[in-house]
Amino acid sequence: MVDRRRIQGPEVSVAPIIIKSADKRTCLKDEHSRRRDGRNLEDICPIFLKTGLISQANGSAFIEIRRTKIACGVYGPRQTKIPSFSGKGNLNVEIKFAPFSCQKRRQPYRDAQEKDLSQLVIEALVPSIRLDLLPKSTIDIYITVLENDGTASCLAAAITCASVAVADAGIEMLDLVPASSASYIGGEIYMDSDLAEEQHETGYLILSYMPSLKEVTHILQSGDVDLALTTQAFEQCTDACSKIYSVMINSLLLPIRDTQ
Amino acid sequence: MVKNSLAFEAETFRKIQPQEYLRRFIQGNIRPDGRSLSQFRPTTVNQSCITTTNGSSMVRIGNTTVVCGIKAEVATPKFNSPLEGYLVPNIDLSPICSPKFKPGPPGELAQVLSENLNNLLKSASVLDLTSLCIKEGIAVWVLYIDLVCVNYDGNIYDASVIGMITALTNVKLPEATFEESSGLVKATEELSVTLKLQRIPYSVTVALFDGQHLLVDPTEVEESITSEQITIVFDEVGQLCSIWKVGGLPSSPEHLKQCMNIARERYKQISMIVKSSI
Amino acid sequence: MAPVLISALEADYILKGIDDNLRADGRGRLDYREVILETGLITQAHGSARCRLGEGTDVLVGVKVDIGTVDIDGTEEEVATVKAKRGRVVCNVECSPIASQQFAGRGADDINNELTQMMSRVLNGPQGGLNLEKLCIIPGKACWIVYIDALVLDYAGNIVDTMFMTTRAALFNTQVPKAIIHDLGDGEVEFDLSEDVEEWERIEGWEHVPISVTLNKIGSRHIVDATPLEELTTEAKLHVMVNRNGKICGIQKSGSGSIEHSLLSEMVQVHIFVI
Amino acid sequence: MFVRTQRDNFESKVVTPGQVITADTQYMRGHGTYLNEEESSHISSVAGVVERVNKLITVRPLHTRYTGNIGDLVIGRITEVTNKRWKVDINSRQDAVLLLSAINLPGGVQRRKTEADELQMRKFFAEGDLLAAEFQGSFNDGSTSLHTRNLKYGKLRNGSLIVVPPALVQRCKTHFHTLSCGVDVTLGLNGYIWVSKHSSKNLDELDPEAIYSNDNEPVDRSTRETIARVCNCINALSRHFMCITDTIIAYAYEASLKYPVKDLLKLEAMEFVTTEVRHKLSVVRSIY
Amino acid sequence: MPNLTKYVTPGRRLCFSEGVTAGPGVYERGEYLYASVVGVVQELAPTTEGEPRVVTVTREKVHSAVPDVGSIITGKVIRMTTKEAVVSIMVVGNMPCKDDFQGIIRSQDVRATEKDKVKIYNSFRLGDIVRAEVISLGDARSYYLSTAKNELGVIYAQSVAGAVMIPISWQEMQCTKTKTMEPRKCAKPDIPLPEK
Amino acid sequence: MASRKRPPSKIRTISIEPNYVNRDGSALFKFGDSAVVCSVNGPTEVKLRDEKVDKATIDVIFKPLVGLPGTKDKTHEYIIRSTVESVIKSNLYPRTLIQIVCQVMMDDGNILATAINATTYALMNAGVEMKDIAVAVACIVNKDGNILIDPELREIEKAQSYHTFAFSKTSFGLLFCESTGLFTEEQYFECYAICKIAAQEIIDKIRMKIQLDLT
Repeated sequence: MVDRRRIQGPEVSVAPIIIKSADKRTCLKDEHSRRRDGRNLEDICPIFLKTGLISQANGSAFIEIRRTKIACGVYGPRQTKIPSFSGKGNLNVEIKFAPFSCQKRRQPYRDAQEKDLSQLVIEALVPSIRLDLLPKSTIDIYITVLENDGTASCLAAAITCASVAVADAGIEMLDLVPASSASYIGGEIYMDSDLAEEQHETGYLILSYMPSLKEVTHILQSGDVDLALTTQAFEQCTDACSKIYSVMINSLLLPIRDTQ
Repeated sequence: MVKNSLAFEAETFRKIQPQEYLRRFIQGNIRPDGRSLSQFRPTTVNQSCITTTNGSSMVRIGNTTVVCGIKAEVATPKFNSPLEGYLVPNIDLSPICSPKFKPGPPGELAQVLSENLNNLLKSASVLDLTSLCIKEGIAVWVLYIDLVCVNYDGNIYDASVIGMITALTNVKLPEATFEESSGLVKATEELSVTLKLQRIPYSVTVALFDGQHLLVDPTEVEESITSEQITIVFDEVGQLCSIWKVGGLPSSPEHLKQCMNIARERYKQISMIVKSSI
Repeated sequence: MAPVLISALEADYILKGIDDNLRADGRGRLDYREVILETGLITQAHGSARCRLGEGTDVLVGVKVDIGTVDIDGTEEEVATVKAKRGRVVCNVECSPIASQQFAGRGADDINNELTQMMSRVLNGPQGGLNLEKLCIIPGKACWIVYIDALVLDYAGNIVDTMFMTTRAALFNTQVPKAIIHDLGDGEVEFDLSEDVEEWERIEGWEHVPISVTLNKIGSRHIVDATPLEELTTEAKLHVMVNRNGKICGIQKSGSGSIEHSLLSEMVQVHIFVI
Repeated sequence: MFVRTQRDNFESKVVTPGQVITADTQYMRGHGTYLNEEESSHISSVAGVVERVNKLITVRPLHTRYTGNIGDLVIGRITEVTNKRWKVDINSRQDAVLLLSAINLPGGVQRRKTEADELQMRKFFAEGDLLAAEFQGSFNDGSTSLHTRNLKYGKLRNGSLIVVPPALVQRCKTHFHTLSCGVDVTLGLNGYIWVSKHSSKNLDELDPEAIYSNDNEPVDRSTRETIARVCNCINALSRHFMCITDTIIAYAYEASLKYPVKDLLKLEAMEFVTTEVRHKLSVVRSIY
Repeated sequence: MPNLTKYVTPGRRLCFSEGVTAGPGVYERGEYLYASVVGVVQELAPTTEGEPRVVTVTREKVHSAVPDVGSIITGKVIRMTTKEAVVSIMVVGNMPCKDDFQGIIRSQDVRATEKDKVKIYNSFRLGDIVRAEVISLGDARSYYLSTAKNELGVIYAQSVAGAVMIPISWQEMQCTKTKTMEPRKCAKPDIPLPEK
Repeated sequence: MASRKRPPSKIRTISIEPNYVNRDGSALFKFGDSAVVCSVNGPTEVKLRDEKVDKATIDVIFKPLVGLPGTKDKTHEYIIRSTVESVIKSNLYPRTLIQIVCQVMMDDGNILATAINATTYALMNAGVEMKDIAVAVACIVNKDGNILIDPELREIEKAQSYHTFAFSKTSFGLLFCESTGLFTEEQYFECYAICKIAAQEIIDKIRMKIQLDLT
């Protein structure tokens, strides 16, 4: 699609095929089930989460898990543009992958996958935000993925980061919404899988959860899995969410504690 | 502990009377964020922070934050210049960085900035395009330089130029071979080539207020109030690469001279910051 | 014409009805409406099916099979070779404005996108059931691409379940022309299609294609196969995709409410009971 | 019903658009007909049944949106709240208008409309609320105006809504019926039918404060089942395009007792119920 | 007694709900009270004796306010018609909102006395800064505002000559430079911002 | 170095044709073979969305000679608007729109300066009140360091650096300047002086044209 509003490169350009030398064939876990980065199967990665990154926004947050880096800005509550009167507030999310964030260069304009992911984040966050206190106004959440290390763990990180940004914006919420992801590889559950593991997975599960109210706000699973494995994956994801929950609380309270 | 009411008076006053608000500060020879007129905001640069790119950098000038990522792809060269690769710079001012920008295709400011970045690369011939050639007439490298603004607090052009140049310096192009049989270009990860830049330009932007005060490195608040901006680009040997003065009241050559001196000092500071960030 | 608004009183009436297992149209919480399924309606398509749920929701699915090239650029070497030996499935869902006023013009865009993404997420990949390797004619060069186009003709609630049922029926009905491979000696391989119809065969693995069960959570209970009014009172919907041998092929929640943890596992068990 | 005189032979003839009805010029033209220029004969513009009242010829289409006349009872759903009025969807060409001055205010009839009422319109009717109202007349721009200035009109509770083609609902003296099986049916002439639990209280006991409250009375299981059965019967009748009156619904209800409620959704069950009703009707008509 | 670890985040369970009511920043669910904002937990003694204790969480993060029925707003008149003046709301209570909301002052809401004899162009001019009270959520596009109280009305206006004007009576303002009088519905001066 | 028929500090023959299009004000401005038509519409009704309470909204549309408008033309629009905005007394026309459309007719280099001069003349032709008028002129420094005024296309391609200046008539202050390429400070101020003289020449040409039209 010729986009006249940007500097134009050549019409067609294709990414080179990357030849991986033989020895670097990825073997996902060694004999005593340690993963390449030393974690075992059910551990999640350490999370770096910081608020107040964007001075212009009402609330903002930046999250870094392994190599996934996501920035999120919350604007609002502000006047709704939609013509119909709505007693409840409206939530609008826009996820944008930076062109350089994935293996293959992404088109700068929003494509179908980004629209779908935005819809998933809306459904994950709406139950936790008290929209009935903000009639006729809209909360805009803009998420930019700077680096994507596995789409499932990236979406989970985006939900966690957006929830912290909304709390940072001072908007009334029922609870924070940590989200975690798991991959099914060879009948086993790999928590928080990265890009290499994701290429060998037969299925994945993303779960966003409100730990203190014990309610699941969103669940997305694909892949050929039997019931027992699914329920075990639920348990592991909810435990992971509780761990992430404490990181979120610290990130929100840190700036207050050291100003006091 | 909500902010005391005096701070609120200022906020309301700024919304109602912006010019007057800034004039009060300038008369006291200080700026709303506490800096003196010729003081730059703290600038930090860190390099190759994004692994899915061939070269990347993140630049923070005060609150303004720009992330630059370069991805290399392969394309057929233009007919009349079979040896030359492509450099495609684009800046994306998405709604995340400021409430000013609306979602959708790039707005006017983003297009003007992209055009200026493109002109700077071409006219100052920062990189010899023939060094991007894989197979003459058949396959050349295309470097997509994408700048994402994460936080817009004024003076975005300076941050973009520093980001772009630093990212270009740490680009690692994989060793590419053109396979006759499959017509595909295969690249191996191990041996990689770095680019040799012919020139390292850095830009400095100064805002002109009421026709006589020179505000260095303006923030978003100052940018929206003052209408004139002078941008001067120097390279490492002190040669001028571009001057860009837009809009507002007519200014005299003395202003330009002052700005050039400020720009020369600032150039040394920037190159020191970049060297220390490698 | 599907109502867009519902009054608090109707919602309360429905809520109470579901509590004591008797819905507005007499069905219990886990009762499905009568399903009328016909296959092989469209001659030009390689396979088609139409399904009506009660006298409301009506979905028509057409399947066309085409020869396409395999796209492997830009991925790692290793993944590229695996992809080279596979055909692929392309889905597209369309809610036509005749179904209801709200689908006219741009109204249907995000619903279409959501349904299309849901379908391709389930059908593309091992859990889709189809044997994609069989769809490859010449590895790396040419393969079959299965285009699935679903059209919603009438909207009376529970589109997702009807859509998956009709797709599975259409795939059952699909006949793929036989490709005859000629080896031209120096590694160059050529193929052409046989014309006579008897030789056409079904897509292998159609019986493993999953169908979906949509559970609507209203109050603290959950119901199956909701009518439009019930869908307006639903806080959260859980789509559970299941295939023949009871394996879960996908779970997706939509809607703006949240589901208690305990209720969640109970809802997931329900699908076995319904199948 | 209409006075039927057997004089001309075009009575109750089904016509299609463009078909000549009669060349006799002494008749007046009503809805659905037009006069062509040359031979001045009446041509029908709609596919439907020809009806003649004294000198007036009209063609009543089979399936059309509701065109109201004054005094009709209609059921509507609030679509929009604007200053001093509500927009109501009554399955007609345009949304009807319900003025703030045209409703009963809580606290009895005498209360005058105050400034506060204007601002808190949503306390009376909010978006999506269902109400029974009377067709008051139409404004000059063609949009219809409703009023609920009567205790039997107002918000509808404890039941569910069935939509049928408006042509099927016959106009009769009262549209509020209580069926033998103890269920209230409100037949809206615009095809919206409300089936609800029988409200034991008669009109004047209704306390004026609660007429706009938003909570239902408790409904026990058997009443709920009868309501569901009646809804399914009405659905069956409308699917076979039979006109709907309270007597016909009662016949259908008895016929449907053979099936459990949820089987009434099946096509053959509907078939059985409607043939049963048609048979009973013909028996009744032969007695007259 | 709620465990007074000072700082809480949304969703933090504070205490049982009997004997305690939820103040701002706190919500009740099941038989517990939960925090709904990031901030400091405080327990205020009830104003009247009989009432149960009130638990509140004072918000740490200043968030841009949303106009609500009864809140006092400051805004700029951006458009005028014969029946109403359109105001772009910039500050709600004393919290500035990042994006302006839109409000309408109808002619019958300008003042409390002789509502129907109000001439809107004698009450407001384009560019005036007014303080008004939100009386209703209004329709999809704008809130309904009223200046029918003494401390509401024009608080800052520029005269035709461009100088700042000072209010002399509730319906007139005088230009400091040219001393000409211009009709306005002014707010009673030097009343500190009423705490909302 | 291509043979340049005219001496280095001489600008090409200027020709101005007012009322080229029957709009409120329009003018064709030519520097030798570079020609731009500018038509001004205003002050007229403005869309509610971009209405400004106390001054006129100025909207510039720049149409290139060939192809669809791209980022280069958007930059020209931005430059012309900011230059002209500071010159027009826009607070005399609150809540109105002044629309300026520039169409390149012939392109032989130095398009931006031609467009600015065409806009200035079209605004005067439309009777829009202005504090000052903007006059633009461009020059290049070629490979061996001497400065050529009002360059043609082939000279620009081989130039070492390319400078465009827009002066205000009364104070000769610098309204706009864009310089690209490699040049030193001395060369820059030398170009500045030469262009200033050339600008005076253009102003006299414009004043003479106006007298011609009015008599």
